[in-house]
Amino acid sequence: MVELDWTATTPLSRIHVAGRHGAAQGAAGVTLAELSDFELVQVMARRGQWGAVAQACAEAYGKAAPARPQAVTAQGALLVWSGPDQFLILSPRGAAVEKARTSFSGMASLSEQSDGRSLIRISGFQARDLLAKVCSLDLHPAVFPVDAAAATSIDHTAVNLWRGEDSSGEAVFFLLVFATFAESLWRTMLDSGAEYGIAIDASGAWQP
Amino acid sequence: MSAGGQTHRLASGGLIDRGKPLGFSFDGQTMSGYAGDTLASALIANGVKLVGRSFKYHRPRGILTAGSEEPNALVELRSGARREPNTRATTVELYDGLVAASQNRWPSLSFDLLSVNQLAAPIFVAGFYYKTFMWPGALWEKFYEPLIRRAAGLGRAAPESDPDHYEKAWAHCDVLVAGGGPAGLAAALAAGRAGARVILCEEDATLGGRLLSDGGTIDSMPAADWVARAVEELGAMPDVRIMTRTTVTSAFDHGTHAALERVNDHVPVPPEHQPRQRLWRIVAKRTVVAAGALERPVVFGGNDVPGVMLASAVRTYINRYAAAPAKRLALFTNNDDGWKTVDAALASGLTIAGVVDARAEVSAGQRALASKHGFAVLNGVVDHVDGGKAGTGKIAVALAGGATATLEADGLAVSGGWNPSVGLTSQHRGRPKWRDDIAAFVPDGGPVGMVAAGSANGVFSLAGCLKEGHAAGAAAAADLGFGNSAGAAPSSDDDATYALKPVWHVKGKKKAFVDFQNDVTASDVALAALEGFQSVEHLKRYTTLGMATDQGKTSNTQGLAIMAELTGRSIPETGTTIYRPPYVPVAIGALAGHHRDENFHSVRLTPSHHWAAEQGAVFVDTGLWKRAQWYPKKGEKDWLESVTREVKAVRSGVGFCDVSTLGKIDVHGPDAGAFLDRVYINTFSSLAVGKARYGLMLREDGIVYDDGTTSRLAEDHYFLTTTTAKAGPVMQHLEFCRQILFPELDVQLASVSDQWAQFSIAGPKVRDLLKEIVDPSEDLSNEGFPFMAVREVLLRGGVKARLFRISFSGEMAFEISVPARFGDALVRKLMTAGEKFGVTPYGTEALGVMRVEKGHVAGPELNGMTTAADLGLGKMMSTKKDFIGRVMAGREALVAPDRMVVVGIKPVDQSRRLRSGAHIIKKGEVPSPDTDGGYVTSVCFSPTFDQWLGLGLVTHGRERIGEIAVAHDPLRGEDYEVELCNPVFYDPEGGRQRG
Amino acid sequence: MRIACPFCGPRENGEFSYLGDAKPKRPGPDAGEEAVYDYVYLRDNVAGEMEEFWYHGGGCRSWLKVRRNTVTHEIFSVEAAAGAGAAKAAS
Amino acid sequence: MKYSIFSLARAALSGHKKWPRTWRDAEPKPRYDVVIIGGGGHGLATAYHLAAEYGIRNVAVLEKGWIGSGNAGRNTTIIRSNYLLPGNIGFYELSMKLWETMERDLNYNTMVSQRGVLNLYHSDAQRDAYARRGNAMRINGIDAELLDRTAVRKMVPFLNFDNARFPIEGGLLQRRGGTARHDAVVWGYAHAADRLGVDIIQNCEVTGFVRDAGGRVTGVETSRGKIGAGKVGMAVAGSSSRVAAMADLRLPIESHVLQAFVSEGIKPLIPNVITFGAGHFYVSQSDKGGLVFGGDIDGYNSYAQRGNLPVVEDVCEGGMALMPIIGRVRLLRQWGGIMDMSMDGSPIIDRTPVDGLYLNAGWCYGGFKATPASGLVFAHLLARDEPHKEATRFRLDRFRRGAMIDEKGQGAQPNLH
Repeated sequence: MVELDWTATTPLSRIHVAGRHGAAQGAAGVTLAELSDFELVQVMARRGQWGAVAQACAEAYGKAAPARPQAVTAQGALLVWSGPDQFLILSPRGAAVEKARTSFSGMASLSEQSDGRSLIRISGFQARDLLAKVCSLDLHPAVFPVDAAAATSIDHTAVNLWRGEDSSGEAVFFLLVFATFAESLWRTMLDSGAEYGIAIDASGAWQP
Repeated sequence: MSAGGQTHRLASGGLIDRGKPLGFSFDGQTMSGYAGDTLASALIANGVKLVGRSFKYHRPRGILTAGSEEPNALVELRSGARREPNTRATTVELYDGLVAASQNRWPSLSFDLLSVNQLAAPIFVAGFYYKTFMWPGALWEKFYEPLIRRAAGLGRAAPESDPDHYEKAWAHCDVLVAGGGPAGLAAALAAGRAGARVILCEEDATLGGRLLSDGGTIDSMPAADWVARAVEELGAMPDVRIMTRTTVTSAFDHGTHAALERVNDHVPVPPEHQPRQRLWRIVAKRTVVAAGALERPVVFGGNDVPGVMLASAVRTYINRYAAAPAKRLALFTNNDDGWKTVDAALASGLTIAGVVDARAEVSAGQRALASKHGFAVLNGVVDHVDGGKAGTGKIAVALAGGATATLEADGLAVSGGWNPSVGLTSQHRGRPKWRDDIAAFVPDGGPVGMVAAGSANGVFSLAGCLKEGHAAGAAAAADLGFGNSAGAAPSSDDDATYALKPVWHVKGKKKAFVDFQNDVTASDVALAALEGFQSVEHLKRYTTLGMATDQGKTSNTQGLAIMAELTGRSIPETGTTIYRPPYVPVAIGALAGHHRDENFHSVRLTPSHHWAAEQGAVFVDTGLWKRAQWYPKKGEKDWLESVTREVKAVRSGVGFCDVSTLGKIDVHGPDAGAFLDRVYINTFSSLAVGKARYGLMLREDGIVYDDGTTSRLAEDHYFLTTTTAKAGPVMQHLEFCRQILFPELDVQLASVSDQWAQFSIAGPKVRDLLKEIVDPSEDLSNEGFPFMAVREVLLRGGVKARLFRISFSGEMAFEISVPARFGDALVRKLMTAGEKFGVTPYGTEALGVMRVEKGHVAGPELNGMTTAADLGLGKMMSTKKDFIGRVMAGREALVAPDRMVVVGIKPVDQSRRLRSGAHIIKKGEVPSPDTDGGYVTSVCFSPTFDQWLGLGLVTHGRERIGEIAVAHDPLRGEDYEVELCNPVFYDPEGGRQRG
Repeated sequence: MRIACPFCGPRENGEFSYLGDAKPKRPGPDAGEEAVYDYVYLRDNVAGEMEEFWYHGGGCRSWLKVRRNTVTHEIFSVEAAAGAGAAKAAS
Repeated sequence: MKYSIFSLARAALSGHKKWPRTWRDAEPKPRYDVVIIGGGGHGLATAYHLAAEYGIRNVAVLEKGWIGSGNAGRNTTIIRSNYLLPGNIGFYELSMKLWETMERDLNYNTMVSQRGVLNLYHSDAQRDAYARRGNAMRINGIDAELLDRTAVRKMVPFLNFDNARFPIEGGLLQRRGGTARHDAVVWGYAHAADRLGVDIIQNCEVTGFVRDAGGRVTGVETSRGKIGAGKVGMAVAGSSSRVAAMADLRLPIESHVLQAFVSEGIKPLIPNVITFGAGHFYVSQSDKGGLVFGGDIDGYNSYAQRGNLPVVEDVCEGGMALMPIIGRVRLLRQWGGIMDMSMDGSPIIDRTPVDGLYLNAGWCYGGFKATPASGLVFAHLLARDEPHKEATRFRLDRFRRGAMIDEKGQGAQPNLH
């Protein structure tokens, strides 16, 4: 008997093909990529413990837990608001779940979601145009600035959306979608963005 | 391409591009026009008068308007799969190669056999069909109705699936401006300058509204220059978005609007990757409706003859399109605005045959104009118009003094006054109010946040429109907290007072049309009044007035006025019908957008999906999921053979099935156990850590809601599973319990359905297979891992998994969960490692067979009508605690002895197939409502027992075990004997699963 | 329709699901069949202002209490359920 | 004047100047044996049957607006008796039989068109559920056929058979189902009831009940004065709770909005009534050519008679999933009606706890097809003070007893029915 070698897949690894999609002329209006190799923990404060959780978060991650819809860049992790008194800790693959468990022991319930979501980056000068076709939120820069986050729905499915730092002067959005829906949503986005031309980047590890 | 044939094209002028000739065909006849034309203007330029046939009498009809309210000039546009019925020629932008055909005629437009209907017109009055065709009854479906249906209808739908793509999108703004005429532009400028985010939607391809047809002077410059400057200024504002070819069609609650953008209707085929149309959901904090006004016709004999056209439309064709609807034109008006058509015609070198003005006095300027150009101004009304397919002939005038006169013209421009477009402002069921001075309805409030401005609000001078538009835009912005920087309002010296003498109906002998498309005449309105259909809604429904594709835009006011006169009421007392969305009809494809065909709903894929597809699995849709139904092998003749093989393999060896679709919920917190005690009928607080238990939930009304296995992973952590179908609803229900019913309990919930890839591995050789996968340090023996035990285990290679000793198949079985990213790897390893044990993947069918053999209830039994006791699970109901559904479950009819309960069912003839849906009748009884004793809920062919088996819900079922009854299946023409038996066919003692 | 979730801001109604009148309160364990029947089945079915439960399932998963006019659909207030988030309710 | 082709031809000779009113414009009398609140199809049918079957002709129908202004004039005109459960099935078949003779009974062409109702199924589980239902229908003497995919394709080849998200596997067909012209049903009953002496009083809103010392209802207060009544019947679906509240009654009913849609007229395309089993969409084509279609209720309490965009989209998505040849056909008009959504999806026809007050309510979105039978059984109840044999299960106390008639199995959650 031999030790087994476990090859991991990502929710999109079967259909994620780097290259150009849709309109082929001119600069691609939208750039998409699936990001992987992250750990994701859902932190839900126990009754009456939100203050303690926020405090513990500040101690462990250098930033208080987000109390409103925001994505907070913290030490080695991104803290993404996901609901009242709860948030997601997104970290590179490592010992993030263990760290969270230690940090919030007794004051919050933790649920690991590292495999339950696909993380998609959406950028390019027509990223908002594409998102307008699938997402009902107002993503105007004044309304949805850098670090804004939202728990919303796309295609009747709950997602987490946030805006990262701009890249080359253009907004960058991140979308966490349920893993089993990811292929379906990916295809919808390819259809919706085809008129702008889509550059699909090679998938890669998420970095804070 | 020659411009030959454009006999009615004016030599100069217009906004058409004479450098870009375009060819098109109408009813097979090739013609030409220019870029900038509409189909209607191009037809007019080609001298075409006859464009369509009416609905009922098939009367010849021409073009009445120049806008989306057109009731007559409806064509089938394009051909084949892109054929589009009832397209208004007046809104179709001409493109090269355009193909259009007239509709509702046979064999041809000029020779339409159904125009014989006109002979029967004395019979075909409003509502005639309610009074006849009643006898004999059977002839209605066979004869009368098909005849009526074939004669009715307008154009034909495309013969095949729409090949174009549609999409939907969201847009957000502070101020939405509907309409890009002078008022709309002024509103957008004011709001935009103040700093508001503005969306300006214009139905036309070009901004300007009536300015495009009527010109004028704004801010001391020609209107066209002003529009260009306004567009430039708006274009420079980063937060102003101008959307042309976009109609705001509907206003929903809280500032949500629907608007249709015709992205590619002006080209033959949408470019690659582009939609034909896009439906916008525009969310606006404030809305300014600057949708303009619509001119209305007058009801007189022959008012539908081709060549009779609204005066403003005549002006549009002349000024904007350089196309002359007539060479010798007469005007019938009751207001000054109609006279602008005279100016336009004269400026283009056309002849005016005469003006019929209902008002006793016309201005000195108008008289001077008449004498200069040598035409008569007659004080009176048009009595009737002769003519037909070729256009208007003699125009008979009834003079005010009682005398008559006649005009000869090949076209008659008519202005009965203007109706503000109150459609959008009235969609929330607010009724518009009547204004006597303009003899029209104007908005009376509207949806919250919406105001009307300009002619949509009954202001008809250019100066007034600009001023009011600007004020509305500025007020909207100020209301939202934007500063007072809306700038100065644009000005114009056109500040003439609009005045008219209402003329609705000129009584006469000839057919006088109120609703052109639906062929509703003034006498139909009179008949409705006579028979008591005097409410406007009755009038509408009885005569079909206002139910045509223009929804009464060109007809309702006249109909109301006639009814008001007949019943001695005022027009406002008579009232209006309800204004409903959409303001203009919208393609159903656009409202569906991307969500059609395979994209109707999204798809959820299991972690083993791609592997299963490689195996050639047949998939079944379960909700949004695609699940492997069975895995056919080469040489197997049908599904039954494959499924039978899979079941046998499990029962004799080992197999596995992806069960990741079950809903999975983490229930955390100090009070998790207490919480589950309240949502399940049985007790979970007493469950030991490391153990699983089957649980049943009720609705508050005592009926079974869902079931599943829930495990205790830690003191304060349970892992709850739901059925596939109820995963979402149960999560919602649990959150309801947590947040509303039991907020005192410290419990947290998280869906982990997608986190885990979960497989059921079952069969006598399950341990052999697991040993290949699981780290040797793990004890899988019956003692080390007993039935209903749960724990985390280490797999070979270091991956951690959860192992559950639970069984749905009745075999020795485990469920194994790994993080979803290893799901694909796990199935492949199970296949490789299991090869020597003959491991067999099985699908939902085999799963279903084994659950029926084992007598487990599932979806068909948990049908929302059964109690725990009905399912044989009544004993699970704890009597020591309160739980959801406990009290209502005790109601008399839910505990009655004659309820249908779950039993096993098997055909007496073992070779006989049993079918779900067959009803159970006592042997010897005649099937009737009184003897109907239940039905078969689930069936399978059991390879284990080599016969069909089933479960059923049967009245008094538990007392009837052993009884021979009849399965009655008249739908499939079958009646056969069945034995009612214990539902657990397979291993009733449970020895196999306990090991 | 748009509902202003107190946690997420205004959202379109596709993100929410509806339960109904928030007035009936679940009777205690000993209230008896009549009281539970009333709770489960009888409704004031107000034509006018009504407090009702909506679930922001397509967003932050909070249950909300919405005061809305059932005739005009106007929404007057939206508040979180007593036990939304980590709120500690008196037992 | 009896309506026929002959009377039409005669009238044509005189220019249609002599037609009498379809129903009289009656002035309210001080007292009636029975007052029916609600001049919709159900109320008018009740009055007609009271006069025609039970000999009670001193009857008034009070309508707050114009007759047929409620759901009678807002529905999608489908008639069928393809029900499943005891209580419903016999009742709706009684209704179907009354539809079949309605035109001769009323001397009014209500355009009853038995063009067939086809419920599509898309999975084995749905097929099994339809088999159960179809067999229940057959056992009750109702026509039902279970079609496979081939048979469905032959009947309606224009549906999406080739690239559907949820492929069509077959359908349950009731050939006797179909459509009727909704307004004509209202006018036909009004016409026939009027000829039997019933007073139809429009623009007469009930504002309260008159009760005697014992609490018994003895009349109604209206916008046109007090009207005495031996018995009062409510047939005001959509507004039942509001009217009942005037008698201090709370009902197991919520009011919800259901939207409906019609397209521009097109030449005949859809021969029958089709319901999509994998989405919220059903459709038929009117004799005028419009596609008449609808879907699910909006899902929240509403008295607004108008709905919102998500349902519009949902319905059109269903339409395009099922029949993408209608992509270029345009939606002409959408509207909303207020549904009396009961707690089990089935109606209530019963006496109320208030003496003299009778209830006909809770029709959810299925009231139109029930119109004739509802009228008959309600008339029976009013005349005899006992339920008609086909309405014995529509009792108000069935929720208390646990004897719900829940065809969809959704429980006391009206927006899910």
